[in-house]
Amino acid sequence: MRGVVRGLSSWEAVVVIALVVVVAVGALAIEGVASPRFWRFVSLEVIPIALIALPMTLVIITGEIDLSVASVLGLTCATMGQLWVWGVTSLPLLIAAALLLGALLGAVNGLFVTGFGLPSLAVTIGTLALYRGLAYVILGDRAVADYPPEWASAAIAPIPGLTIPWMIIVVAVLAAGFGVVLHATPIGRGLYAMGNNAEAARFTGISVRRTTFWLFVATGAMSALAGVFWTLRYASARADNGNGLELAVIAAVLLGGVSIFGGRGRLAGVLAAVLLLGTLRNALQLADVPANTLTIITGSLLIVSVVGPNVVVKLRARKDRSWQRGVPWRFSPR
Amino acid sequence: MVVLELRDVSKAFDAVQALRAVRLGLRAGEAHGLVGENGAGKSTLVKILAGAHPADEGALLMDGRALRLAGPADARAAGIAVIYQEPTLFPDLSVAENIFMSRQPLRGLRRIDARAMRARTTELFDRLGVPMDPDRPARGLSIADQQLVEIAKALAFDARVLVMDEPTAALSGPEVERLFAVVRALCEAGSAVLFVSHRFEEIFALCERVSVMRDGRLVSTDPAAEVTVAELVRRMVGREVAEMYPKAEASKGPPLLQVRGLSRRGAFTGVSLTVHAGEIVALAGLVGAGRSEVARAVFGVDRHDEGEVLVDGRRLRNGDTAAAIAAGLALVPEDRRQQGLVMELSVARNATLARRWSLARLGLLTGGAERRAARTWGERLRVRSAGPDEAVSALSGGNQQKVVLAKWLSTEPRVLIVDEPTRGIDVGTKAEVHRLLSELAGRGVAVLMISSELPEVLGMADRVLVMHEGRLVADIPRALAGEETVMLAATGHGGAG
Amino acid sequence: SQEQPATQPSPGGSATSGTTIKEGLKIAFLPKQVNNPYFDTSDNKGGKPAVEEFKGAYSQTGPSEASPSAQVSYINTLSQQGTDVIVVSANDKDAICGALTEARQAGAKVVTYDSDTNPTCRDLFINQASAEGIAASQIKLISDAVGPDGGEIAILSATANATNQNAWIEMMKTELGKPEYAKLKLVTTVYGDDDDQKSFQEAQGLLASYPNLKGIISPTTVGVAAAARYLSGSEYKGKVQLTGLGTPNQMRAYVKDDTVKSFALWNPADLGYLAAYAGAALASGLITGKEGETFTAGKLGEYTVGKDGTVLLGDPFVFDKGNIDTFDF
Amino acid sequence: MTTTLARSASRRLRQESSRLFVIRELGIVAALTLLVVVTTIVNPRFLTSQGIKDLLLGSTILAILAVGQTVVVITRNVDLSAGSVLGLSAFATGSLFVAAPGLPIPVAVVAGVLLGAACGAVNGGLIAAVQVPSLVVTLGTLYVFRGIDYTWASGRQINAADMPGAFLSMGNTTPVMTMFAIVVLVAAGYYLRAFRSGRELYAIGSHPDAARLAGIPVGRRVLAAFVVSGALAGLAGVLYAARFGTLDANAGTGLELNVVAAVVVGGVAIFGGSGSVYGAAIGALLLTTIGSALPALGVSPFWQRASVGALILAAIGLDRALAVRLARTLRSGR
Ligand SMILES: Nc1ncnc2c1ncn2[C@@H]1O[C@H](COP(=O)(O)OP(=O)(O)OP(=O)(O)O)[C@@H](O)[C@H]1O
Ligand SMILES: Nc1ncnc2c1ncn2[C@@H]1O[C@H](COP(=O)(O)OP(=O)(O)OP(=O)(O)O)[C@@H](O)[C@H]1O
Ligand SMILES: [Mg+2]
Ligand SMILES: [Mg+2]
Repeated sequence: MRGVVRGLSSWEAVVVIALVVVVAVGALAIEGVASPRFWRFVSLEVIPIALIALPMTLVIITGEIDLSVASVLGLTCATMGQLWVWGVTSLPLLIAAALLLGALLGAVNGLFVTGFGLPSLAVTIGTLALYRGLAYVILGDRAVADYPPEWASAAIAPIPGLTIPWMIIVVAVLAAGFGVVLHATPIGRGLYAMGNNAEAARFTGISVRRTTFWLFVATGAMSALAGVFWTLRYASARADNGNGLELAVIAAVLLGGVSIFGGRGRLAGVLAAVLLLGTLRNALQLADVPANTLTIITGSLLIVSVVGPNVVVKLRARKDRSWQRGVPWRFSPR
Repeated sequence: MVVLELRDVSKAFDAVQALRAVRLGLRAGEAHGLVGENGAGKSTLVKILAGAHPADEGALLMDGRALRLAGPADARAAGIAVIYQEPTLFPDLSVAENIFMSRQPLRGLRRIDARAMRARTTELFDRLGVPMDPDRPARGLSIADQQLVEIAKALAFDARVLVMDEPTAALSGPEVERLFAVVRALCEAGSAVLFVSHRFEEIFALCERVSVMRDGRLVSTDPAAEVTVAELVRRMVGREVAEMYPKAEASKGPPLLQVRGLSRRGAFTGVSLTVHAGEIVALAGLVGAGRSEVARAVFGVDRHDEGEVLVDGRRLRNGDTAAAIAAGLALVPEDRRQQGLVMELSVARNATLARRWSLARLGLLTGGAERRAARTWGERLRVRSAGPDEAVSALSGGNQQKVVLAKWLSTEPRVLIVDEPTRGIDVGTKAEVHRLLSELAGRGVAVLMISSELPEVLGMADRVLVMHEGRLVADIPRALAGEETVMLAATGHGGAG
Repeated sequence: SQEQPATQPSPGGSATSGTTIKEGLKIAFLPKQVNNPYFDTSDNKGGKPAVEEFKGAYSQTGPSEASPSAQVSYINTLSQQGTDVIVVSANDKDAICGALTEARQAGAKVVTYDSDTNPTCRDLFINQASAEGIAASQIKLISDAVGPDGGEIAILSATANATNQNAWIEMMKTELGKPEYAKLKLVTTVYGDDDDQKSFQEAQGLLASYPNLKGIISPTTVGVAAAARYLSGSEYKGKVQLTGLGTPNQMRAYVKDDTVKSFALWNPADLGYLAAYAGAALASGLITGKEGETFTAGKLGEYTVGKDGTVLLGDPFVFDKGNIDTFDF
Repeated sequence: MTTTLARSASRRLRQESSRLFVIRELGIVAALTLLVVVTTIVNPRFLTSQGIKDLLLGSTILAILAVGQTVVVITRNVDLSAGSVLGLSAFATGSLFVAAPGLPIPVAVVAGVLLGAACGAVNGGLIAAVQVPSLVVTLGTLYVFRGIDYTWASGRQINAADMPGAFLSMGNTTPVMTMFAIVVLVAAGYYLRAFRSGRELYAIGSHPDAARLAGIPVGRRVLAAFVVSGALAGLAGVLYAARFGTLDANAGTGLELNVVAAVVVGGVAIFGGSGSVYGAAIGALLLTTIGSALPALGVSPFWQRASVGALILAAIGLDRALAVRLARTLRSGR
């Protein structure tokens, strides 16, 4: 009985179904959705979001949040651009530098959150401004765009025989990695415990601080990776690259059924949500739905993603247990 | 005459039938005791009286008239004050505001009269005979202090009906005495009191009548004078309970836990103690003496400022819980909700959280492995739940405590620290826990037991260490340990150093 | 066209040389950002009538925030829809190149207007006014306003990355090098990000930091309006001169209360109109975008393709108290 | 004996905590004064009557938004839609004047406030009725309200010329604007301190479940908090229209992060339960001052964003340091 309830009210399932429906309906109703090119464009668009959403899922499950990801992406692009200008022409070197920088920026977030025990929401609002600002300090009004064109074509090159870019494979592999860690290892169990009750986690020998710190580092590095892809795909490093992407990522993660209060959610749901948003947006664009309407739809989806499950639960639960539903934010360490 | 009456009240949580057609009447000027096994339904009954749960069937009557409780507010309006089993304070608000929340004394234009509020708070705590700063935020209060604030909260509005769900679980002798004095005064003034507890001596000390619950049924109500503990226990558990404190003499092995000159600013200073294999050492003392803090520091949850902790001769890294566990240390903490359990997770997850690494195969951990491990221990401790996938938040207080025990016993520790291990646990399970502890000691585990219950301390311990205001003041061997010697030391008067 | 746009090149794609513009051409305007009044005018009041004149299918689409990545997504969509002509104002000179190239391979003609991309990624650029022309007029206007004694001037620009803005600013610097402007001294350039409030604060910041500031040039419609509003409400009104590129409707109030003596702009509607015709000419194979080719743009008359595929709309028009009431856009 | 110990301890504590409170507010004030002094020394014109006027005018809108946000944050919620509500209300005000040029100003103000309140009611209604996380819902409505705004404006722009001169001059005369802010601030501050329902907001934020058990109508209070926040955002929108005169659908985009930043910098706990509107208002003033001080200091425009980020981090760091001191004093006895 309880199993049934859990199964039915599991939001991931709903998202996956929604995705399938959108694809099916789109393919039938909208000319072009069925075409391979459509899926090429969709995948190119979701790659950066997916890359950042992977670690973000873990971060939010532990009850933290990182709003600075888009700025990390921007700063990475700027740095790569500047290095290129300074004559660093080896791609591997540039990528290595970018990832290193990303990890470093993540570490700064992690330090503020774990070292000084500050709420991550506040910290990363600060670094959101700081990192973006540094990107402007580095590049100012310049746009570095004289990369060798073959880099761009390499970044978006399709899998032989398909139209889907090969980067999707990278994303898939990373997703599998994150998925296993989160759902099938002791570490993952620790993350859920932290998200629900940090103090109990500490009493169980989970070093909450260290884990949180490394999660932020990972998020930084993955954002940097997204930054690398961004730079190469658009062949243009600018200070404002990826501006505002953080909301898109967080929207996807939440739509995927991850609880903003931590402790609940699955990676599968998040990936489905990322795809759902990308597909929906592109399909509706093809159907000449104006951007303004798209904005409204995105917002509504987000609201549905939290209202939906609760309504389902409410309908099922004949007995009122609301008084003991989980406390919204767990006690902040003070 | 009967003030508040329950008529055939039933309540179910999904699968679990928590209350079955319960009839109960609370009389003015009378304290009514309520006992029952863990999960018998006591707290559920309390929450229905509090308006926190709606009853599925049956009716509430106040002065013979039907009483509708849409929510806690209605219960308060009807003059029902409730002390819940788990403290429910606002950590950011001052003690005074916690006590008077949404009933603050007012002055002109319905503005809050802070001065009056503070004054009445101080007055309340003087009645309880404990010092407490009305302006101090509730955050950081020890469990005991929290419990005292809860009591003050209930006393604050002179209720016609006072319902207390194990209010004394966190308290020790003196506080309990004062609480009872106050409650008796309330009864004199004509209030009706419902008192839930697992401590029979308290029940008999306070209550005129006693009711017993079992599996959601109210099986009996008698005048306290006419029943014996043994009788009550039989009705609760449905069987004779074995010898209460079966501590077998174990051969004392080598020292496993050594604590040397441990200090933590603001909590305790210069604590040195040794626990040998096969030994059960009790750490007694008044509430707030600093026992839990010592335990936390030893286990590495808190960092200590001075001193060192050795397990089996090897020094533990300061503030490294993982290392402590690896070295074979285990701590069953005093606050199961905040420290012991992850409420939203399943019984299985909680029970295996401490040994998730050892359960993993090739670094991978499967739900199946967790459930299997959880089941074996769940059965051993008779955890009452809908199954390993049930969320612990749905378990009764005592059953939650059992899950915490399972969580740590399953790690097969060499040194086991238990902080109030039987707090809120029914007699049957209590005996079970005690048997477990002595069995572990028998198998050469070193046990350090923090407890506020003297009988437990005296019954179980090979040695009794006594703390007073953050210092170890006495080390009393079993032979010499008695009510007086321990209490004297605990209150800071002499005692063998 | 009902067939797969991906595989089939669209009607206009094959450059069969004709003499008249084909009917039923799909012409899509892709501004930097929808919800922007300037582009509303250029597209819906200029492009649309033009497309209707030659019986094409007009559409305007685009992101609600002015970012290159969002624009790329729309370019992809347009090329999938088998659009014949994409008329785009680039949010980034290079970032949208890849997408534009793919679109052209799929058979679309690409015309940039207002803000250009790399010449290699498009067929034509409709230049509202040559950088030289704008720079010259801006400097002339501020110099006239400030008066013969000259003094310190500053520039309030749009976003730090705006291609056209930066080109103009460079030109203004060279222009200032001329002897007749020796007395004018450019002290700084600040960025209002084409955000009203930010521009407003930047204007405020300029006056706080440069006590002797005599004039501000804001070559962006958002910036000049914000600056004008700040000046007109402050003690600097009339003491500090302002000019720039603005629309009559936005500036009317400030020209009338003498905050601004005069400002310049081309007619955005004409820009869109010309872009539409240029695109149609390309798609109909009348021109290919080579230097020297000529085509007729409806009521605007004959235009010639300049070097690297640029078509010049003309010199900016100067608005002042005398003529402003005769305009409404 | 225990008693005497504890008593002295508590006395120490009481003095300590009150002193800390003072410092807490003072910390931000100090930062503010420092900034102003330094800037003035470097650039005397910063504090001319005009300079002061600019500061006060500039901070009014953010301050009002911050007050509204505080009321919500105190209840362990957050309202990310504030920026969009402001935009909507600003454009509505403009359109109102376009539609009915002769309209008396108070009517416009009331209309804006009501519109905002309505938006707030939508947020609060969802959050209270369905018990869903405010961060997600308001992130959703952030998109939805903005989308509606876009669709409504559809590229139109409302210019200074379309609005009555009296209205615009109201937006640019210090006394009037500042008066709005001060009235709102003092009213909110006194209400939160001196009235039961005000204190209940703190209780809800401090421990929602306990609040429910204490018989506090959590749903109603939270709803009210969001209505207030919405209404203030509406008011801010009207003032925005009056001050900036030029209105399109983009008014106030991205403002939400500034507001949250102001609140956090102002020492309001992001996890609810503590903090004051005064702190938040000072935080708003501080951020605005930074905004206009940096140009006045001749800081390169490219450095400004970075500096803002750094200052936010510094501010929350300071606040944290004080909180830690308070906690330490608390651990010693009752
Ligand atoms: N919120 C809930 N959801 C689901 N089941 C519940 C809930 N609360 C209690 N139960 C179940 O109802 C039964 C009675 O629980 P209750 O807390 O009343 O026991 P109790 O008598 O208070 O035990 P204890 O002495 O350990 O506190 C238990 O089986 C428990 O699992
Ligand atoms: N979480 C806490 N934060 C701050 N101070 C605390 C905390 N817990 C306890 N204290 C204080 O530290 C001292 C020791 O408390 P502790 O709970 O360790 O005493 P104890 O002997 O374990 O009593 P108990 O019977 O409640 O366990 C007391 O003065 C108490 O007020
Ligand atoms: Mg109970
Ligand atoms: Mg303790």
